[in-house]
Amino acid sequence: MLNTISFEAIKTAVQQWLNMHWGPHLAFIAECILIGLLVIVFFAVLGLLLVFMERKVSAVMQIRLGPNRVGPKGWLQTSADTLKLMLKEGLTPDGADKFLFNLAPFLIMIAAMLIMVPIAFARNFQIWDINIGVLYISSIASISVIAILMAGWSSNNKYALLGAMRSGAQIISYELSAGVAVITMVMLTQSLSIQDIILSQQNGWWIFKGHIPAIIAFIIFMIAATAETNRAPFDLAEAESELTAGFHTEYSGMKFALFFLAEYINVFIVCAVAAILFFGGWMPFHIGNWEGFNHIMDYIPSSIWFLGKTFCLIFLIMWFRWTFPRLRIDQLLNLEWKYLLPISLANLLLMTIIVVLKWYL
Amino acid sequence: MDNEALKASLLPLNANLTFEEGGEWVNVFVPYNELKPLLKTLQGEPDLYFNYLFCLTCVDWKTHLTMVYHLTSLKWQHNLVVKAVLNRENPQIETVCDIWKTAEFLEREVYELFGVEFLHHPDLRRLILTDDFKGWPLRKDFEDPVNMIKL
Amino acid sequence: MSIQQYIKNVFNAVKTLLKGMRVTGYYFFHPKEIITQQYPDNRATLKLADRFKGEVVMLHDENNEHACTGCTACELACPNGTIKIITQFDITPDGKKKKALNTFVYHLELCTMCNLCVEACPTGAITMAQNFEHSVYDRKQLTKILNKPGSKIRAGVE
Amino acid sequence: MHQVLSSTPEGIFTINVGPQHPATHGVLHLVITLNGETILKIEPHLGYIHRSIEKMCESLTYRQFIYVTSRMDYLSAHINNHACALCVEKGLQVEVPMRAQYIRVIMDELTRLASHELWWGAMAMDVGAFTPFFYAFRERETINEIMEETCGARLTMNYMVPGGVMADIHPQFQQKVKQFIAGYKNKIAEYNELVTGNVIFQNRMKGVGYLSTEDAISYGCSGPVARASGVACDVRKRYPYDVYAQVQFDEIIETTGDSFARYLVRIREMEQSVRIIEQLIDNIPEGDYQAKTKAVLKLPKGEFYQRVETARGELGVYIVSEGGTTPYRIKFRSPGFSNLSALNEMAKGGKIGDLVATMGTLDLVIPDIDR
Repeated sequence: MLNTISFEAIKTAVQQWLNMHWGPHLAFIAECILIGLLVIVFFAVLGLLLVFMERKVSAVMQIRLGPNRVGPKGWLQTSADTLKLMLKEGLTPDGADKFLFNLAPFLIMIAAMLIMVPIAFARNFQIWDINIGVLYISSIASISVIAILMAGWSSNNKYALLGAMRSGAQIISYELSAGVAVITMVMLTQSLSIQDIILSQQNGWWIFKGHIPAIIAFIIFMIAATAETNRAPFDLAEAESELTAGFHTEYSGMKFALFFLAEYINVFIVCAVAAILFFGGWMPFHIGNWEGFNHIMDYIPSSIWFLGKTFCLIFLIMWFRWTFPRLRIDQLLNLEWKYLLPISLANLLLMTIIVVLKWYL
Repeated sequence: MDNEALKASLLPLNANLTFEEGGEWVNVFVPYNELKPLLKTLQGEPDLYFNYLFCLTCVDWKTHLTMVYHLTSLKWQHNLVVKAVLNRENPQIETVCDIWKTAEFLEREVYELFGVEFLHHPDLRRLILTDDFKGWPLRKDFEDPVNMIKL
Repeated sequence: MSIQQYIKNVFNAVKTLLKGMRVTGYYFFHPKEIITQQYPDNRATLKLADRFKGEVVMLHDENNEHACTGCTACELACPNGTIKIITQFDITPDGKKKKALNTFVYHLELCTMCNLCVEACPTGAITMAQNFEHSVYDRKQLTKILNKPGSKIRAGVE
Repeated sequence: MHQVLSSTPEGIFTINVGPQHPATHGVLHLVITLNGETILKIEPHLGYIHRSIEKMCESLTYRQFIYVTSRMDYLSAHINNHACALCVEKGLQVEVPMRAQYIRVIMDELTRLASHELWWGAMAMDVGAFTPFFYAFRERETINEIMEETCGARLTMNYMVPGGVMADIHPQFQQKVKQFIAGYKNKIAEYNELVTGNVIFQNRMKGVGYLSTEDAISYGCSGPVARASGVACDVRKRYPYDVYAQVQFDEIIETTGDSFARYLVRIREMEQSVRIIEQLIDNIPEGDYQAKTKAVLKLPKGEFYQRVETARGELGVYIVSEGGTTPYRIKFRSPGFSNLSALNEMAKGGKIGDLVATMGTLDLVIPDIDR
């Protein structure tokens, strides 16, 4: 193929080497450990990167400079912050339910890690291509709400409890419209597997060839994704001007950092899912049968395509955050039940008609 | 209504009013036990209509305390100062917070800084100082050797 | 709510949101608008207003002479007891005793930079300086003596 | 298992908002009784920053006490000083030169602009939008620089003295103010685009924190809070002081009485402040900037009351004089104190998010409430 040093090539090489030297069983275990390590490292790097990106984006929008002291242009700022958080004492309040209190940050991280499984980072580079990939993502994403409720309840703090309750109501309702938006796209691809969804966008991304329903579904998915990740304008669970810090009021040190990290990982994941569903994941930008143009596009590595799209969407979500005020809890639920859900259901119907009549390319 | 007309219309309201000369506005003294009905009339009477209590405070004259009520009418644009003399040992006066709701907070402030007890006040607790604070800080004889620095 | 109204509402809402995003987007793509000053780094170019009230100083000329007669007007004008003037009696050449300044004690930690002492001074002996970096490790260092050692009153100042 | 969170069987519980809480902008302490998210009762607890300024002033002379008042409502420091200077002048019966009056009013209006700027940013932050805060501070910084050049300080200037102002304006003052005003109008349009028009913001504000006209009067509210409830109470219009009688400006009155009305009143007041400054800045008359006063001021025996319109409402200075060099008793009628007392009425029955929005539009400055 074109890319000799692609992720696919590296993966195959490692696999072959392991199988050659260690035999199939040991190789499988080694691969599992390797993947686990990779995911953890990827998380850490991603967290640092996204926090830095958020700080820089917000700074420039707010006519500030942002972090620029630690390392060249401030690149090491987030690493320094992490170091600080690690050195801080992880307090557990006296009145807290200690077991649940300490479990919650890990649970939220585990939930975030699990979603990573079916996401395709590059051509043929995926931890596990489950045939129900999209369904798997939506279902695992709901685990995080348990962790948030757990954190809020076990803190034995009224602010934390209020934040957790808000979060529960919010995530459970926004799951619906996010789910319907995903189903709309599944209608088009007629497969739940991530690989199939990406491959079906070979000659154009769904956002372009899926007509209006795809665009509406995209908008709804982005709104719901922002809500599901508890980010402004839907950050009611944290709402620092109302609830000081919401469900993680009582957390400090590394446990707080895990919540913080999980938020950014979740943002990455929802954006990655949006990129896969609507922008073809790692699929380069192809237009119909313009062979020459498509060929040039193929020269750009697939991983760049995937990360580029994802980061553009992350930027969009950050842009939301630094522009809009926060909604009130009843308005938040109004928006979901009176606007997003009816629109997405109508949209699903529209999409069904389109699919049945085979109007898409 | 100018000051003279205001004085004239005040006179029939209460026989025990005494006026204090000088000053920008009409100053009227009233016995403390007759203050409440007077203020009630001042607020209710359509020609006077003192609907806005903009300042309520107390002055310690070392021999006695004087409650000072600054009233204005947003409709007629006239102002009036009503004063009531209280004895210093056991200052008690009827609350006016059922006439003007703002008095609730202002009276709480006066209570803790001057020790004036407002009868029938719904919630006469300390507002600013700690609950176990001793003494009435804005009285002239208040001494606090720790926190008051004499220059 | 009619269906038309509903759709209109949704569109208007989205429009106002996009307007807001345009404002922040403008600033994102115009980094020239950034107004941050990098304070300790820009010390060389940092220019304070001439009238900036940073601390009280006593003006001395090249002969190490000041204009303070020790009249304590500033001490009286100060609301916080920031200034303490210790006077002494000099013997003038014609044998008369004359009140003069011995030590001008200035408590920077009490000063609120209200400028009242400078206003009160009849001879213009003290003024406000533009220094604002007052932090020290020991509070004692904030008590300053403003008249320089060996300085004396300028001839002709009454 | 141990007991978690005390509450009554009906689910009614209390939370403490403050003294350290992001929405209280200082050390205000509110004890809130909640039923779920709905507020049943709010009880303010004050005094965390009470310095007993009234008692302090009793031992300061009439020149000295003015600087303390900058520390009350530090966002309208000029206007506080102005009120005290006016009150002392009233007692001394000093005629203030026209030049000083013009300078004072321009400074007052610049202060009002700066104060409303800060309020706008902080209020947007309360409802969850962070970015407006920085845009507001950019404009506020320009005003502060103008202040610094003329008054020598940025926040607590102590520029007004009995009889006029402490120093003449800086030679560049007029030019800089005009430059600022010229650019400022676009900024208000930008604010409207970013925040006022925003559908989320409007939903957060409209119909929230309702205060009826009767309650506004009864609670002694003043300033934008009362004007948003339809009470015409602008001191600048009703009892004009200095050159306010000569300038053209509108008293902004809204009648809806909700948080959005309070927001609109302040935003439109900023436009009016600009209008006042525009009228005055080119016409500052020549002359003295300070009237001749004695070195030691003595007020005649009597009582003097002066009210002015600060950025938050009606500030009253009540001086009881015994004829000495220091006031016998001084009382500051602070606008925030009365406005705060109406908070319970406004936020009752709303959500916690509404409380934050309502408090934001009250524009509370805690040192002003506590004094």
